[in-house]
Amino acid sequence: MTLLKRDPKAPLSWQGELPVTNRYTYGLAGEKFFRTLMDEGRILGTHCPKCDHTYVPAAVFCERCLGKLDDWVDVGTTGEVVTYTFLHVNLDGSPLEKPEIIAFVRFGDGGLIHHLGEIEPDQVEIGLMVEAVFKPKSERIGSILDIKHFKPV
Amino acid sequence: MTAKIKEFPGISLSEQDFAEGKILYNFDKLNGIYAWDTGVGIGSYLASLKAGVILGSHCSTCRKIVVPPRTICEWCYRPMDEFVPLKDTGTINTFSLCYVTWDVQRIKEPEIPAVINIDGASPMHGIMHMLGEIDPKDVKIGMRVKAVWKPVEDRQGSINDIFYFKPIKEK
Amino acid sequence: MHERVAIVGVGCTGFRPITPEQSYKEMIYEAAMRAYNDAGVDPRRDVDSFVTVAEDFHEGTSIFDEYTPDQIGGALKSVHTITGDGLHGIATAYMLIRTGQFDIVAVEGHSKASNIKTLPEITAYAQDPILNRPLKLNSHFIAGLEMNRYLFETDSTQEQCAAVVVKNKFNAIKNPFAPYGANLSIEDVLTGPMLSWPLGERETAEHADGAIVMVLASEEKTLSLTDKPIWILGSGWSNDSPGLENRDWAHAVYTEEAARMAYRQAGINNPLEAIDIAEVDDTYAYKELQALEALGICREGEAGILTLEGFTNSDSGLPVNVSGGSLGMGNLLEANGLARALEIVLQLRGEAGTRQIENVNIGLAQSWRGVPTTSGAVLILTN
Amino acid sequence: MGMRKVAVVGAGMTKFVRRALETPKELTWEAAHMALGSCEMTMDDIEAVCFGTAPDAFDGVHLNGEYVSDGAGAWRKPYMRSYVGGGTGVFVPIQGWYHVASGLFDVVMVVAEEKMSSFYPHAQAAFLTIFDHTTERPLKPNLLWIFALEMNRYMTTYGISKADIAQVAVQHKRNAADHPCALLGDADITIQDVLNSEVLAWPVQRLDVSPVSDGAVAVILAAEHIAKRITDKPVWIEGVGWHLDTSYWTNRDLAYPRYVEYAARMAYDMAGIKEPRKEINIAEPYDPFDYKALHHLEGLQLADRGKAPELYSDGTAARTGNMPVCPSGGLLGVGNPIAAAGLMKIAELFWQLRGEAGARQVPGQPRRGLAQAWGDLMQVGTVVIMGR
Repeated sequence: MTLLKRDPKAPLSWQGELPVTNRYTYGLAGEKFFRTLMDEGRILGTHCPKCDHTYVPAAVFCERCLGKLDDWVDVGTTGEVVTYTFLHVNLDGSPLEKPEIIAFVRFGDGGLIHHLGEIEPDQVEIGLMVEAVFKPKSERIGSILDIKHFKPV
Repeated sequence: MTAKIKEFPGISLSEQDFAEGKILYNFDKLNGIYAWDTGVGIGSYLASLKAGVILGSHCSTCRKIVVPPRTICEWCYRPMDEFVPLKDTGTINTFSLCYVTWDVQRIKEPEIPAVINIDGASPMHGIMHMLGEIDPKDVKIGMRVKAVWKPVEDRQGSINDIFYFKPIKEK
Repeated sequence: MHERVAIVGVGCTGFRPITPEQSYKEMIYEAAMRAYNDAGVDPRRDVDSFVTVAEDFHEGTSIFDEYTPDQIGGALKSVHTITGDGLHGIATAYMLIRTGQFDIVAVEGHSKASNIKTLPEITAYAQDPILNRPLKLNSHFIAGLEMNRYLFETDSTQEQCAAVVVKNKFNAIKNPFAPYGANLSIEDVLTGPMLSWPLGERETAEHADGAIVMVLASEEKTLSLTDKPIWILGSGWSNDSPGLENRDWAHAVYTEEAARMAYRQAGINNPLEAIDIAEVDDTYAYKELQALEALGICREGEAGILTLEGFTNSDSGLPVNVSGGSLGMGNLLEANGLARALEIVLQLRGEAGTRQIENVNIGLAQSWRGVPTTSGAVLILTN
Repeated sequence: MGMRKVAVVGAGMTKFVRRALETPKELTWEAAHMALGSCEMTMDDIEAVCFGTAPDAFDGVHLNGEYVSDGAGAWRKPYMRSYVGGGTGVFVPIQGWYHVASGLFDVVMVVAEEKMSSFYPHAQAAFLTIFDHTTERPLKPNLLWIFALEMNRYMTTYGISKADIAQVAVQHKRNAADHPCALLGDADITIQDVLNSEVLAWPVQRLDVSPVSDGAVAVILAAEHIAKRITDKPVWIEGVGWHLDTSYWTNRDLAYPRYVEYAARMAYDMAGIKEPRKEINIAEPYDPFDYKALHHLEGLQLADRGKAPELYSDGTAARTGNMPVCPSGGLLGVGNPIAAAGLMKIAELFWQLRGEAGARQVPGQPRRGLAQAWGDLMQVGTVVIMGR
């Protein structure tokens, strides 16, 4: 049993793309969370009384019990660095000129992923308290980027 | 239960809600680029197209000649026996007159995609391509057609090395 | 209902950084043909159902399941796709056979990672489009965050993670299916370029192409097909919170849950005692340590120490990733779990060549679906 | 040992809408939350979760099953997503069935979701990439082509007219007027309306087509001993079937869906059905385009080849007929959020067989129903038979 032979002139590969373009709504929870972030510079969570868990960013459902959440809480703008990393590569895999400091900052029982700024790399540590630095109100558009970065308290 | 339920969830938006900024949203675009290995079957198919030939392959067990060519017969799961050059003529198996492009632009003159059973392949074995040089209202299932090839120097080893299929004038 | 299910045939091909001579269909056919020959079955006549694992954006095709049947002998038969790891595929075949409606089921997984020219950007498209993607971060940052917190909570070290790389790449030298074998020192690993500190580039598995097919059968069929069946003792899988905002950054909870499910089925109370050989996810080196702890093979913080001590070497207490793992064999996308399970099958059959471990009766394979997911699976096999 | 019996014990769904405010996770959760409530269960009762959604391009997230998992209740539970293109909606309950029938689980939640509006500007453009990347995509095909090509072949082979086919759109959209979740219900639509609608890809016209939609549906499956404890009206999954034809779709005769026939025979065998036309009381064949319902009724052996239009013209398919077809309103009327649309048919049979379908209720206490979906490159058939 032999397989067919490839035409020696055959092109090795065929190039193409997967054209995917999307528009995402922020949804039931995102509407309120991001409008409050944009308009008031506040970070909101929602609390599940059954599971005693506070979701940040706010969600309309509890992922543990699938209960509906409507107990909205203000969790402040200062949180603790749970973990951080110095990212050395770009989105396309090419090296970054200067590593970016990315952290997970705890609020309630959740938190936010963001850049750390106004800090030297050797000052970053787990447990550090940091606060959100907002863009000027006029530049905010209702986005996670309305927060410029987090800086040490 | 639907009889009992008064209210179902789900909030409907209009395009206006987006345009007027009533809701929050963002955009993104995937940068998804691929170079798919053509392999033995499709690689040879593309090379043949460049040479002006539609290539099939033959399974002696199932007594079938298929197109596009593959190296394995999906029916008996044995390797195909040989590549077979087919004719560049065929019969319209089915067609459409399409007034909408792939990205939903309306067009006045329809595109005419068709499945064309290729002469030399087994019955009901064809490829998808376009029809041209024909008035849309004259297209019929069963009509005989022939490939219109790009000039040799423009061919790239692609299904687009055939511009389209046009009717064969009855003698 | 069939209670017992076995793997009765395996086949594979590829395991190279590129496979330009074959299309994905031709590559899969080669693996499938070998699996069917190994099992002594004709897929057109004998195989009742087929399960494939694939993800659209890894293939560059929407609704990729369209293109799955022909090369596995499944045309006009009962075929479906699971968008999961290969171990999810095995779990699916296991369930199908246990219903009593299917006697023989085939599972296929593959990678043509070399055909994807923009893989980091595709991986980034798995991030939350509203909360995370606007930051435009390479997804390796998620592994960096996870590794840092793991090291912090367990008092593990970068050196211990590097020891995983040294061990697995060394193991890979003996594995003909492993393109990334090397004899490195811990120093070599630690002095490599940084990816997302504390994660280094040399602690990250490079991608490879390959295809793996396995044939599973009910007990009755198994006994008529083969005298070297590899029985499934337990199959578990689980997810944790998918968002980056609510997950446990230090622990692979999904692996803990998946292991609990598999151990319960297998009747295993003390995994270290019961298991003779393990193949676990090491697409990032720290994941191997995290997995060993989540699997209950050692206590939290011990995996790194045991690795440095050589306890997980091929000639020691519990051989882990004798195949070379993903660090040695390459990251095979959805086929990673099948590569882990393949090594366990070969070892339990005594067909692992120069890397054969003596006296192995129970083996464990574990997988993780990669960043940003919290999805993992565990499979326990015996001969 | 015999096969474990599996029942549907609860169901929930969102409205099907053109553009939903909710994120895919939120839509999924809304359906799941409602399904739990419908049978007074909590997540503590759910042992595993099965999820269905069609291409990732729609929700717009790579590894979409993982992304949506929290909305489906997958937190720290065994969770998998199954995938057979458009057939997914009727496959995901089959996936739930084998989870329970395997004996590994007693109670499983099954959810299907699609948010097509996230593909922007036009959901249809996502279908370019379902064609073969090397041999077909360079022709810039769109989804309408394959439907138009198949519809033309079907009409020409059997001599079926556009008016014969338009009856389907009319009846389904009229039925949908009674569905509280429907996007395109229309009690007054006529055959002329369909025949006069814009020609998109002849023979396909605007009103031959189901609408692009967002939505989610969930059902809960339980093993026999649990089902009998939860409800005195369990609806049993009596048979399941699925078949996938070759991807070389231009090497097949498109006039007849063999894969649907094979899937149906698999399901009939399991259900012990010998004479489907007598034993199936309600049919919910897949109807993303009106001719597809006819095509599928033939594949399902519920009509002779080329004769399915007669079921509509002689009243058999009407809600009050001998074998009502798509009393829900189908995809043509309720909407077509791909995977969710298929699971909607399962929810409809659940409600119909329990006598809880309200204004849509089929009279005569139907005993058995069939749901079917179709997908890929005119290639996959998925069938579920449910009975009281």
